[in-house]
Amino acid sequence: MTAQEIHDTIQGKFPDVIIEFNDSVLQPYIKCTPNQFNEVCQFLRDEEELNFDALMNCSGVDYGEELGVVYHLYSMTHRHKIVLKVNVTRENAEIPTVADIWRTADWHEREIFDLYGINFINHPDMRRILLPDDWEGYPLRKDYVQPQFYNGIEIAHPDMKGNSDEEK
Amino acid sequence: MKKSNFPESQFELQIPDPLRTDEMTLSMGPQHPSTHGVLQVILKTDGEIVNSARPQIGYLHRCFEKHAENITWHQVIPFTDRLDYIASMNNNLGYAIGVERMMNLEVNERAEYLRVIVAELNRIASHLIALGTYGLDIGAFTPFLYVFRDREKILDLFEEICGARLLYNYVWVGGVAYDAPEGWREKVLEFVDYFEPKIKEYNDILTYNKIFIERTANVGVIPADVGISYGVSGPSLRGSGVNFDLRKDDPYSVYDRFEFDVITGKGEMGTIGDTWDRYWVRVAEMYESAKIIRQAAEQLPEGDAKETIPRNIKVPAGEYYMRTETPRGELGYYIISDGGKMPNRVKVRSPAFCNLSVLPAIAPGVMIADLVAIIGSLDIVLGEVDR
Amino acid sequence: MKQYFKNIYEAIATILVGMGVTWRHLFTRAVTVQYPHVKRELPERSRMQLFVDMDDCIGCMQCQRACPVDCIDIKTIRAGKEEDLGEAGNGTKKKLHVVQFYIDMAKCCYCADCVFPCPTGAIRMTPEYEFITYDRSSLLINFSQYSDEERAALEERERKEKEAQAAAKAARLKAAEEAKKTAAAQKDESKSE
Amino acid sequence: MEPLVQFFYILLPFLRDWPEWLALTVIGIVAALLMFGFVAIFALFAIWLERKVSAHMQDRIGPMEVGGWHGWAQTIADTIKLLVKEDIVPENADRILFKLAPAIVFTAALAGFAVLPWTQDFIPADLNVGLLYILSVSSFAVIGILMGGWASNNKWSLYGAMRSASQMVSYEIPVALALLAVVMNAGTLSMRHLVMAQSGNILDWNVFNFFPLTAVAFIIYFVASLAEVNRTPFDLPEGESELVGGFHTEYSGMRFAFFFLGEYANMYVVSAIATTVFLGGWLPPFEFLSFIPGPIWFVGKAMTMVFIQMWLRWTLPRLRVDQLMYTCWKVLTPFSFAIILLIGLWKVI
Repeated sequence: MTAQEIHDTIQGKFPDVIIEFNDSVLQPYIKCTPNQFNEVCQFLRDEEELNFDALMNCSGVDYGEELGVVYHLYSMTHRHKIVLKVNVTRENAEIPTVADIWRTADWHEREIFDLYGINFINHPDMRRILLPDDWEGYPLRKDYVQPQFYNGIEIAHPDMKGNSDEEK
Repeated sequence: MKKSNFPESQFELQIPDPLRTDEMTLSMGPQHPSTHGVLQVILKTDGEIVNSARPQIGYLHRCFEKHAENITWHQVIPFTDRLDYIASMNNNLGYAIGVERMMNLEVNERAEYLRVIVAELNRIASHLIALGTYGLDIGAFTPFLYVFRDREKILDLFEEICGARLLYNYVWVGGVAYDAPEGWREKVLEFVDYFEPKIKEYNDILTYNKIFIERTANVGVIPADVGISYGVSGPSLRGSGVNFDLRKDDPYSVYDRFEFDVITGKGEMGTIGDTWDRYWVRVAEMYESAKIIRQAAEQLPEGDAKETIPRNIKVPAGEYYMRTETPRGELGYYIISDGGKMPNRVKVRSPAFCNLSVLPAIAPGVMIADLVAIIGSLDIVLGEVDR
Repeated sequence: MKQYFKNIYEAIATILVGMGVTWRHLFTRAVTVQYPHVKRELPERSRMQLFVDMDDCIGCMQCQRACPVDCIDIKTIRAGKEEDLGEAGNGTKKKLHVVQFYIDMAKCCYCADCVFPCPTGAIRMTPEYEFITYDRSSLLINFSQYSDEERAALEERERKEKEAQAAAKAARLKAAEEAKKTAAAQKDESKSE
Repeated sequence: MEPLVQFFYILLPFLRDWPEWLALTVIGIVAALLMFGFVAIFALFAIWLERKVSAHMQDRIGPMEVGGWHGWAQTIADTIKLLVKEDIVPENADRILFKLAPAIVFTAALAGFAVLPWTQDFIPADLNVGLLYILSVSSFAVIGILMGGWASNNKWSLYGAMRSASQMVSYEIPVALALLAVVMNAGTLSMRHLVMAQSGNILDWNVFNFFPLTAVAFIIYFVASLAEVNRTPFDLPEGESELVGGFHTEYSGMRFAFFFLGEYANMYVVSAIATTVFLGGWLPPFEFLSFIPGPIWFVGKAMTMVFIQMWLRWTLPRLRVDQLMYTCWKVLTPFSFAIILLIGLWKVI
């Protein structure tokens, strides 16, 4: 199935979910709204013609004003791909989880929560995964300022780039 | 293939046993001999039986993705080396091809062939380590030393071509860092001739050993649908009988020009998808890699491998998800460029990370010794899990 | 029952096969290299310690920019017009005093990214790998050939030059402003006329 | 009179003039010291040998530096290192038990030496129930290991101790049954008489008696004894890739050295039992070789068995707990019962 057909199939089932569809980039993507996202994914996986049984990758992105999550889907049987994008505002960063559909999303979503602070609704185990549980802030956001201390331990090495004030 | 949503209770196995006694919480790692690095697994055990296993990762987090946003396109490559430090060439390759495709850059033929040779050599080296450490997990020490003896020869070849033994920084955007030195091609062919018979030796001492089979067969079975759902990839997924190899199914570089088979687990010693199958896929894949190396080395074209390396890497704004087949599975780089000197975002979809995530699903009900075997058979490298 | 005996037979047979392998290896030559006594010849591309040939360095800072871990720290001072610093090995004219060329081998990640951009081949990786020390600070190597006094003198000169330049610039600016003012005044005058 | 006392009276005639209690005490102390010295030297040698054997089996060369020739002094250096190390007892450990455990393990191993027949004359204690005694005292080791694992207050140690208890108690049975097969024939439990019953040439050794029944009994004994001394493939109590260090995870320095010494002493004891019971003890294989003294034959045969133990260790992976129990209860025990039955029938018919 081509990206256009995939888009049409989703459009037919969920008329008011797709915000944008771009076929002219290297990897065509479909931008969705956060609401009903779980149902869309369920449909993508269970529909016989689409059958996206593998979530290749799921990554958070900071676009500046908005945060986003990008899902790369792949079908092991039909060997086609599609990219899904969901954007949320920085203040209200919440997306329905897909961890119940693709189990691999479990850890990926935890990682996005850890590094971008996007909360995944209904996720079974929404904790930080890479950073310590009591870490503050979300490091991969572009406006993240690295703290000087963590639990009283100095983390800013004097040699670190962009950390000491004199270099600025 | 069956499709089901996994319930939350997947993590806790319910054993309806009237004799069930209190569970013991056991912290396995981060300093434990067979967690292959600094992995911590929180076990709930009932005697020797594991009721639940929860991996705790992040002890080796080195902020690769944050780093990548603050360095130039080229400077990312030495950092990719340090993701999966057992198979650095493959890591370089994935990133380089991703950036090349975004730049729409055609790479010199010779460089492509050299890339395939080094990537496959590194695959052998990585599988050798997987094999040796797996033996170590099961308790056999000697195969570990045998595989290191042979891996050493591969490292010597790498040292000769790029000067480094572990962190190569060899595959660059647009080509390779160095052309092969005089006589290197012959040495590679010599190595392949030397190496292929050695696999029989590993089989004799480890693979077909009855104790080894008893320890690994029917243990830690990953059914194909569970594996796909959990994003398991590479030899671990092929062990479950799924014929999926990105070198064949989503070809990159010049892999489509070579003749090789995709090895899948057949359940010869037990169930399809058990640890023995995963182990066996790695052993058999070394044969296939050797085959690819032989073809590539024989067809190696003349030319200048550094011809197409751009002086300045200018990546047009856009995004690309590039995935390659590393020894551990599907390594994906999701690269976003805003047209500037530095990447806007480089997300690594690391195969070891996804492979490890299947552990809570297959661990319940096994013994502690089996858990060690399962972790070993997933062949994780903590550098890549934590990034 | 058949399986039971087959298992026992297989166990014994495969154990004997394995023992055969180890027995054969008992008499094969070891591959160990007795390191401090025997040293392997390293290939010429070996990436070990960094070395900078200061005769060739023109202070272009390409290596510093290329370094992904910022282990190189160079400070240069522009040469005076009448000074001749000589030429690098490939004929490039040197125009900068390289008063500081720090390489911190403790930070170096041995990627050799600094070697490739160098226009004169001054910085290179050598197969020298035995440079362990007890003191981390001794891994910070300054390749610059300028002594502290020379450096201080050059810095002093540069500072003075800068001051002079700044003064000249300020004077120029002032003059320009004056000129502007007079021009405006003239304009006003001409207008009023 | 004990053969050992006779031996000393011949060696040192002036002892006869001493009061008997003093002479016996002196003889006892000297013999014990001799045994202890032998154990210490043997352990040093065996550890060095194990390193060398493993190294060469793995295409390495092992320690080469300390002492000159093939690093012969390496284990001595290591012992000194272990002895001068800080003695660490975990804070929440049961201190008394923790400190006692290595001593018990080592004592159990050393006590076994009391009845080993080095030659016809030199047997520290020629008990008429020698074999029974040795089986009994070697079971003591399990108490020490259990104590050590429990007292360490470490979960991994506890696992090691539990595994070790179940393993060693279970494997007592095939060991005893396999030995019983021979004892039935010889009709004695005295170590000396067991050897003397095998005099003649190599074919009179018990291992070739009732061929192939006792040969199988010998293999059963050997496999079970590997489990008794926690050697690969039965090294579950230590199981370094699963249980970190098993029962001795928390031990360091001298106490660890004692566990280690105990392990190697045990290796020798079980090999010596195999030698005595199955391989003709101090007897030479052929008559014309009898100019070589008995102790050399005895130690040589035992060392060969020790070498085979090492050889197996560096070849095989480790079993799992349930497979370990399977091997014991479903393979070794039934087979040894069958052998006893068959030998009994053979004797009757």
